[in-house]
Amino acid sequence: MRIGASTFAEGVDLSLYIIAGISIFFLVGITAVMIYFVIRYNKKRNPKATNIEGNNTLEVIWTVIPTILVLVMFYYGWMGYKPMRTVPGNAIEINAYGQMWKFSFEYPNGKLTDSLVVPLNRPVKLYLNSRDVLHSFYIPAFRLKEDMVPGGKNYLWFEANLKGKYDILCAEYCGQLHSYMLSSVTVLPVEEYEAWFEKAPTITDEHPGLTVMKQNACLTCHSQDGSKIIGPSFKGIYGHEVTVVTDGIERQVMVDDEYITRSIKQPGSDVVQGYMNGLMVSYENVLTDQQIKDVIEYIKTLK
Amino acid sequence: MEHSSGFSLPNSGHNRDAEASKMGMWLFLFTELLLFGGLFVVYMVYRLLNHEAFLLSSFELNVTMGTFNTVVLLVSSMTVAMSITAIQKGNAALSIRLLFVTLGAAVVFMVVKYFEWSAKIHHGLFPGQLVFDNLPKGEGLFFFLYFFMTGLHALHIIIGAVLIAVVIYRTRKGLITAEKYTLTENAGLYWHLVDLIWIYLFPLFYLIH
Amino acid sequence: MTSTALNVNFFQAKKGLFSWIFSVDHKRIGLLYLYSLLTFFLVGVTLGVLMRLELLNPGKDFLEAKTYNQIFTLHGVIMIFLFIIPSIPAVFGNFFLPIMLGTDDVSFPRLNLLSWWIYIIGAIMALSTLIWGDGPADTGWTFYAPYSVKTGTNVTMSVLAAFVLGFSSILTGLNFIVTIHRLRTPGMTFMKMPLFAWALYATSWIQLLATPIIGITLLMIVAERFFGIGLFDPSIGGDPILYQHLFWIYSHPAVYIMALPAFGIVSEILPTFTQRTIFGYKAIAFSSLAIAFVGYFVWGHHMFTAGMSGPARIIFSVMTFLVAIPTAIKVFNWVATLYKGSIDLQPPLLYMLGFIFQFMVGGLSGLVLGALATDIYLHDTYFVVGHFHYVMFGGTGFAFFGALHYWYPKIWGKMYNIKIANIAFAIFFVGFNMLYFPMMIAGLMGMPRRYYDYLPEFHLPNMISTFGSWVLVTGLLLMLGNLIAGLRKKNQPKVGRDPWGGITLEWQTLSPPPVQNFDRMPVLPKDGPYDYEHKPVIKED
Amino acid sequence: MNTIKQNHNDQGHEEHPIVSYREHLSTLVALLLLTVMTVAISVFGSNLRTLSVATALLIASVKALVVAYYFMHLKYDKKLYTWLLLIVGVLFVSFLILTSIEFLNR
Repeated sequence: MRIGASTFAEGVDLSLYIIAGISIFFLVGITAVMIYFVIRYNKKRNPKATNIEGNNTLEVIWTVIPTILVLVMFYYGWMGYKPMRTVPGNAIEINAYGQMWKFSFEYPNGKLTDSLVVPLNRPVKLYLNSRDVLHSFYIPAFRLKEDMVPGGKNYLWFEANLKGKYDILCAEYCGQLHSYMLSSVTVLPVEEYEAWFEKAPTITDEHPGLTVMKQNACLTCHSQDGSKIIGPSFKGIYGHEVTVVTDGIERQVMVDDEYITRSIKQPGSDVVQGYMNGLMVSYENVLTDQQIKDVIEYIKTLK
Repeated sequence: MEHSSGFSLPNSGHNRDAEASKMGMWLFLFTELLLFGGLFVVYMVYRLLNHEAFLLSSFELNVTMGTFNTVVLLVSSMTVAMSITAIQKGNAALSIRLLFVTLGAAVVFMVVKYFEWSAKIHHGLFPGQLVFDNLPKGEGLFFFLYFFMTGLHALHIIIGAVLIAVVIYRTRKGLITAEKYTLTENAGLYWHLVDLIWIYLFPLFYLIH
Repeated sequence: MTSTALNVNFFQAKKGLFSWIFSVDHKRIGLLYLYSLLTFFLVGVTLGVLMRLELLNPGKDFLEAKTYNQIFTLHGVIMIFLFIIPSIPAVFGNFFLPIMLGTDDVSFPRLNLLSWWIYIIGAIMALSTLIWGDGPADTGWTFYAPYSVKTGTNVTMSVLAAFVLGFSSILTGLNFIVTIHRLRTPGMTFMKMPLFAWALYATSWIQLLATPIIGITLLMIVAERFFGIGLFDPSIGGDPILYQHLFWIYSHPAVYIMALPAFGIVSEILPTFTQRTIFGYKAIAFSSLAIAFVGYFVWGHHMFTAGMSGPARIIFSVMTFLVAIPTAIKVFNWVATLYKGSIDLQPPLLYMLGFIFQFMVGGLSGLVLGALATDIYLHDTYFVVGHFHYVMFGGTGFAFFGALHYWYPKIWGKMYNIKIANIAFAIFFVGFNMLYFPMMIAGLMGMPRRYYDYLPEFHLPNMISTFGSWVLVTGLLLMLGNLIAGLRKKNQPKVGRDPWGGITLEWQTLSPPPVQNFDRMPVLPKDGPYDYEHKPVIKED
Repeated sequence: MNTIKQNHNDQGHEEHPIVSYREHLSTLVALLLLTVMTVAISVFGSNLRTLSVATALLIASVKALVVAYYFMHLKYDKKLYTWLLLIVGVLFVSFLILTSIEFLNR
């Protein structure tokens, strides 16, 4: 198992060791008894079997003992789990989003990132939301996992207690590139975290349209180099005609500002022939008009 | 090899066993109950989540028509039950007449249902229609469940009616008699189930406001 | 009654394909199931081997991500709906339940044939997705909404196939319950019924009462894909978690549909090869019912991380642990049955010992998943994949093949090569554990399931697992080859009525059984079905 | 050869008491009265709200039991069927209770 890096690790690992310990004891014990019986009472050694119908005392014993043991296991499981749903009041609140196939995070000051940075020994609460299908937010090192359900009522919290960088994985099957839906959480000492938190996003010479696309996981499905992933590539589409299917009827459309805007807002209305409908969600209330404009300008540059 | 002739197994799967048929029918009814049961779970959860919307939507349904259909089904249940009494007493003619009443009730029920559905569809409340697609949160679920559950129920009415028609035919042919009326009993059980489910559908959809 | 002479066995009675596929003889229907099941099983195995091959190394090897996702979905659908759910009840239940009860057929023979036909139609529907409509579903066998209503693959057909297969399962269950109630031979009370019949009885009730729920749920998925209402869409008041509830209300009890018949098999085979009565008959019989009942109330443990409410998580966790108790009782009773027996270590018994070991691994790892804290960590990881393969394949699968070795001489009146059967078992057993144990390790390391590609740190367990799959397939093919060779071998010595020294009624009749199952009145042992002290003398002739 | 005593060969049709037309008719009258009651409560008792839903379901259950007991002959059948129906009912109600526990506490 990985090193535990949150306050939950102790409780989870403890219940794991207790259950695994009891289980291995019984597994080894019963298997040994079984093998012993097979050898000891083999036909050659014991040609005449003794009929034993049963024994009520034994039945009671091996009903009561497992009952006690499983209740003990339940208890430790519950105790290890309880703190996971008891969020301290002073937790830093971050919105976490899942979408095919990218995690993204929104900090209280509006900072947007696609990997998580958190302070050491401070409680952090994540509100989990999904933009399309089910995802599951899984940090093995923190022993933590909660599903990201559209409608966004789920949450989790943790307090990292070991500096370092840990994997975030998606644990709920979410389609084609499920296994590539990865991110990381970096645990920094409080001062370093605060410095990072205050720092404005670095201004780059990146095209604003590209930034919008990166933030919204457009590029996981649409390539910039002409290769076919899930949706059509952006390369060289602007100003060209494509065959689309509208309500089951094929027709030709010019890829222009209007078509791109419509495809972002109502992705199901005109689907390019040969591609699946229903996988892309509407970005109508996600992107501003300015952002859509930036995207269109950027697509124009991809020749 | 020994030919132990003249022996047959006492309890055989090839014997006519009325009790077994009836038990089989009951077991089948249990699965039917749980088939609808799954939908009732959906109904309950969505009603818990969208309480107001469900109350508002139910105003769209016509209580008079619903009540009328309830009465129709209850009467038809009685006539089926009576037709079993009739055949037990050896009165095949009366049994057939009573079954025809049931069949008639099924037709009446479906006609009323037809008018109810077409009124909704006329208002654009069927899934996929314009009004349906723009219904406020929760109301669309109500109407979906309304169509799905009453539709499934109507399908059962049709199956039940076919079953009863078969019983009428076989009684006419003299294949169902005072000694051998398992089919009448089983068709009756099925018909009562249809009634039983409607008994719950009616208040849950028509009477909740 | 038919007028066929009593010593004509059911193979000879009629010839030709039509005499099989339209037969209402429960024995022939059982064999029809056997042949079709094994075919689909081999398809499923092939898909599984392809998946393991892709996972040998990280990165893309030879499958596209989408193809891989379709393969694991089809693997799940085939193995669950086409193999493991029908497996023991439809094959051995059909063949042996009436004989064990001392009757000549099930209560509704024609319904029985209809069940097989429905099964075949469902199977064709499931496999037809391979050739039309954007290929098989890529949703995982759970068809979780909302992905299952969004994806362009042929989910509709896969879901309808599962719906149809559900019908087959319901009708078989219905038939068995009525048969057990109505057709036991005089003198065989419920408490003198073989434990296999008890297990089937409990199983049938689950089939009957849980399957309709999945039926209606899957129909809702179809309606959703057809009308696009947003049934599970929160923005119009729906809830995606509701789908999971409905799905698991069936699919958890379905786990017991798969496991309970296997318990019945163990309870039959152990007494035969120890030549003594089963230890704690009543405890085993009633624990089947207890498992069936409590099993209805544990479905929520599949959803501990789905954002379920706190009280619900706790209730479902407690219930999950409670269902472990009757299972533990069974294991203890089986081991106690070995005590002071006269043990004859034949292949069927080997499979049973393998079953008990692997089922314990599966069951005990289930405890880890039933506890809240550890489930949060391990849910939806390879630990789960390892766990349920231990239960389903290491448990039920081994019981199925054990039963095949056990009843082989009765069904065909021939014998396979015991030595090769033992060797095949050994390879199969080693391969199995090599394939699935590393999966649990990978899960403990944090590798999520349904992964087309994985981080380099998970390489070692995946590599061992893939090697294991090759060993397993070797054992499997050797085992099946040996069984087939046994059938083809000419001039074998005739297998008598009771080659293993079994005591239940099927061993009193001819091998293979005649059309009416018995050529003379079956005789019950004095005190219960496994009363070896008063075993009726079985006269060969 | 030891033969088993065939003390109860319960094949064929077991004796069924014949239910009188009169009993069926009174059952129907009772059901109709109950229907009138639910409709009345729903139409005139709209200020009762949740209470009226509860009573509506309660009355529906009484009606269902009446149908099962009289029309479906549970009264005259083996007790087994009554027990099985009750078990199925309990099972279904526990599905409702368990799911409502989950959704009400979210």
